Amino acid sequence: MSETEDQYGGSGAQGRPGNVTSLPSASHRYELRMLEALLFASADPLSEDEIEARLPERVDIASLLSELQQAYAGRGVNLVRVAGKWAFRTADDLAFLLRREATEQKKLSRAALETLAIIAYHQPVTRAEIEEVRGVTTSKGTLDVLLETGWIRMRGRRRTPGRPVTYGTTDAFLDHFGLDEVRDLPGLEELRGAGLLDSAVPIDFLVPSPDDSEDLKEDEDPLETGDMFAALEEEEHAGDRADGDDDPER
Amino acid sequence: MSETEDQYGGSGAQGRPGNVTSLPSASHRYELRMLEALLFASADPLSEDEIEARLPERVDIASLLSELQQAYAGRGVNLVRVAGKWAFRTADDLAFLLRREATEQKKLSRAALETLAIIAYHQPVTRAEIEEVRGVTTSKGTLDVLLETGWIRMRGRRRTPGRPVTYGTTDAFLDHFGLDEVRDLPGLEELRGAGLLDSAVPIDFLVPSPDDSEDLKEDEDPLETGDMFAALEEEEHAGDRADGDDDPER
Amino acid sequence: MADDEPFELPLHDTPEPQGPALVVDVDGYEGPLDLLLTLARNQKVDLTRISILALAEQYLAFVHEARKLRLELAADYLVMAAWLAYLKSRLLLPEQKDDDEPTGEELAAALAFRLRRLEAMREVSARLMNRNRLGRDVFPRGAPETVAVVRRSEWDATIYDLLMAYASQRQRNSVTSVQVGKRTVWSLADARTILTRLVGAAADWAPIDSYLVAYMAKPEERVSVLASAFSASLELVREGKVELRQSNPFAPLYIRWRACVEAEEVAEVDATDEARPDTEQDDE
Repeated sequence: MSETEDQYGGSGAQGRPGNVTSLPSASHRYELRMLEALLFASADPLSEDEIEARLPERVDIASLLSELQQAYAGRGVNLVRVAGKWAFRTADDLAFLLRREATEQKKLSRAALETLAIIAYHQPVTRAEIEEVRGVTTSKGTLDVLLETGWIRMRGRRRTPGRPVTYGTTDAFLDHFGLDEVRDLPGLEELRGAGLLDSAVPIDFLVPSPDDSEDLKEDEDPLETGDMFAALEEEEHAGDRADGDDDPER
Repeated sequence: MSETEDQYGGSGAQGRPGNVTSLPSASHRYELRMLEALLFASADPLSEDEIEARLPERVDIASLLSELQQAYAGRGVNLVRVAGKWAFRTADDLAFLLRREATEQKKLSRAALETLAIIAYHQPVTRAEIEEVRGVTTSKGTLDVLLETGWIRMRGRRRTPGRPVTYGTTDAFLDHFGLDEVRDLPGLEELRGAGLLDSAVPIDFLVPSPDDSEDLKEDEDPLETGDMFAALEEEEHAGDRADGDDDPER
Repeated sequence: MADDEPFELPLHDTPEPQGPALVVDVDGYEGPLDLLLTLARNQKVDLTRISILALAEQYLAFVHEARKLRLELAADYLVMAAWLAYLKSRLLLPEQKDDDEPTGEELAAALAFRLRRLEAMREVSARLMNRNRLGRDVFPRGAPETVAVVRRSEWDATIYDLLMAYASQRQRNSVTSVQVGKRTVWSLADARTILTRLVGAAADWAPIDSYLVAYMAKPEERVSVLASAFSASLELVREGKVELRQSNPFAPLYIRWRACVEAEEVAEVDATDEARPDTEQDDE
């Protein structure tokens, strides 16, 4: 007898002689079937009391349950106890069958793209500095989205009054945009050459040479515990105050 | 070995020697477990295509299904084929036990029951043809109620003057009544033999059989946009107009 | 038709109704065919061997009874009664082979078929309903484990988008203020007023430019002044107030006032002499 057929009670079983030492009556088999059907059809896990109320009297629920649990032990579906009640559940190792990945293509807003670009070129950069370059306030949502992309990260805190958080790009950023290093971002001349910048830019127009090195700059302090959660909130409040005269999405 | 333990793959099995002639590999067992988990998890029947899409490649779905069906044959839960798809369902004979799970079902009127049977056995069928069989006009409510159950659907339009809508049954109908296909409708063969599925008075023609296939017949046109909403109304009016001078025995 | 009393037929060969007496309750029937089927069942014979003649008579008796009780019968029932009366007469009279109408036997067979078919549909509908039905007798998994769809957002942005965004915003903010210049535009009305006044004052041919020099001091106004003056002069020519002359293409354009209209036109223009060129803000 193969293991599979044991587990699944294959048809080969008919021919074998009955085991006299534990001859289960037809009624025992019937009870097992009832229990199985009850548990299968129930929308919620069933307690032993609930099962007892619905099966014929004088049925040994506990032993039936353990028998059924054993029968399903190595199978694709197991009989499990959750919060003291019983239910069938997909075997843990097969959980992947019940998951399907769906990727959604999302486009970054212009505000997010601009903010990302500034962070890339000017890093480490604070929110106030981003706003200075963009000329508009940056909404919390924009930075949230960028943090969600995994392309930017909080680096540390600038050693200036208010100790604002500094932002920089990540390796995932380089990965996504096919850059070997952040210095590969085109400079002023290349931008102009590509026609992205007007040749008529002012004389004092500078495109910084970006640097995403892990090391903090002299004027950066490391982030403290809790910063990851607190920083944005805090900055948001600062931003709110400044909002009055600025259109956030201009 | 007892019968129960065979069916439920009891613990007594461990001691038995392996059956060399059909030694199932661990991977076969794994495939069976995956199939079981997939079918068990879903309340709706799964087609072999759907199963195939979610199991590893090169798995013999058909033979796995029949193996699993056999394993569950005498159990409280059975693997059944409905509407050409596969689903686990509680065993027929345990209905009494599970009545409590039964959701309140709207009772169909006699007219609706008759109309449903006529649609099932005569499909594709027009409203006029239904009325011809029943000898009375069909109230709008009757078809509405049946459409609401999800058991019938508008299939298309008959290519005859007035282009009446044709009705047929759905997969939900087959699922609800535990039918694999419309050919399994009870008594279908006898009815056909007696010439009772013919829409005309019997003079030894070819006897049509019901057909719920998605494909439209030669004399059916597809529904147009908006038909779903307009058809009943329109037919209703047609019915009203026909009422006055309609000789029921024409 | 209801007034003819076509149902007053002798009921001599009506078999004694078997079982309970027929209760006249039309509401209980799903139409005349259903009533006929119920009556047929009372014959307690196989529908294939039913006596259509007897059935027709029972139906007519039923309708007769209903009418005696002054019950409202739906038109369907009366139509069926008329048809059955006709059928009965066809069945009782010897067959006439003179027309292509169906014989009484054929009509009876057709009715029997319809009754059998309706009964068959009733039967299978009952069989269908008595099947083990999902949600009543058999059940699906009560707590289905649905396939969880794990949504992952994939952000779509190219290096080009990024550079565009950077360059354009830097550029935008590097030019701190852009002044939108105002341009003086000569309207057609201005040109007409001025031409009328100046040309009207002179009597002889003169190059049109000579009248306009004073208005073309600013180079940016030159084009507008010339264009409007030319259009206005053409308009005046069409009205017969001035004459234009040009010796060859691109040669100076000469203009002079036509004497006949001179006097009144000048007087009129004097009254509206205050017209000034409009300034319009350019869209750009």
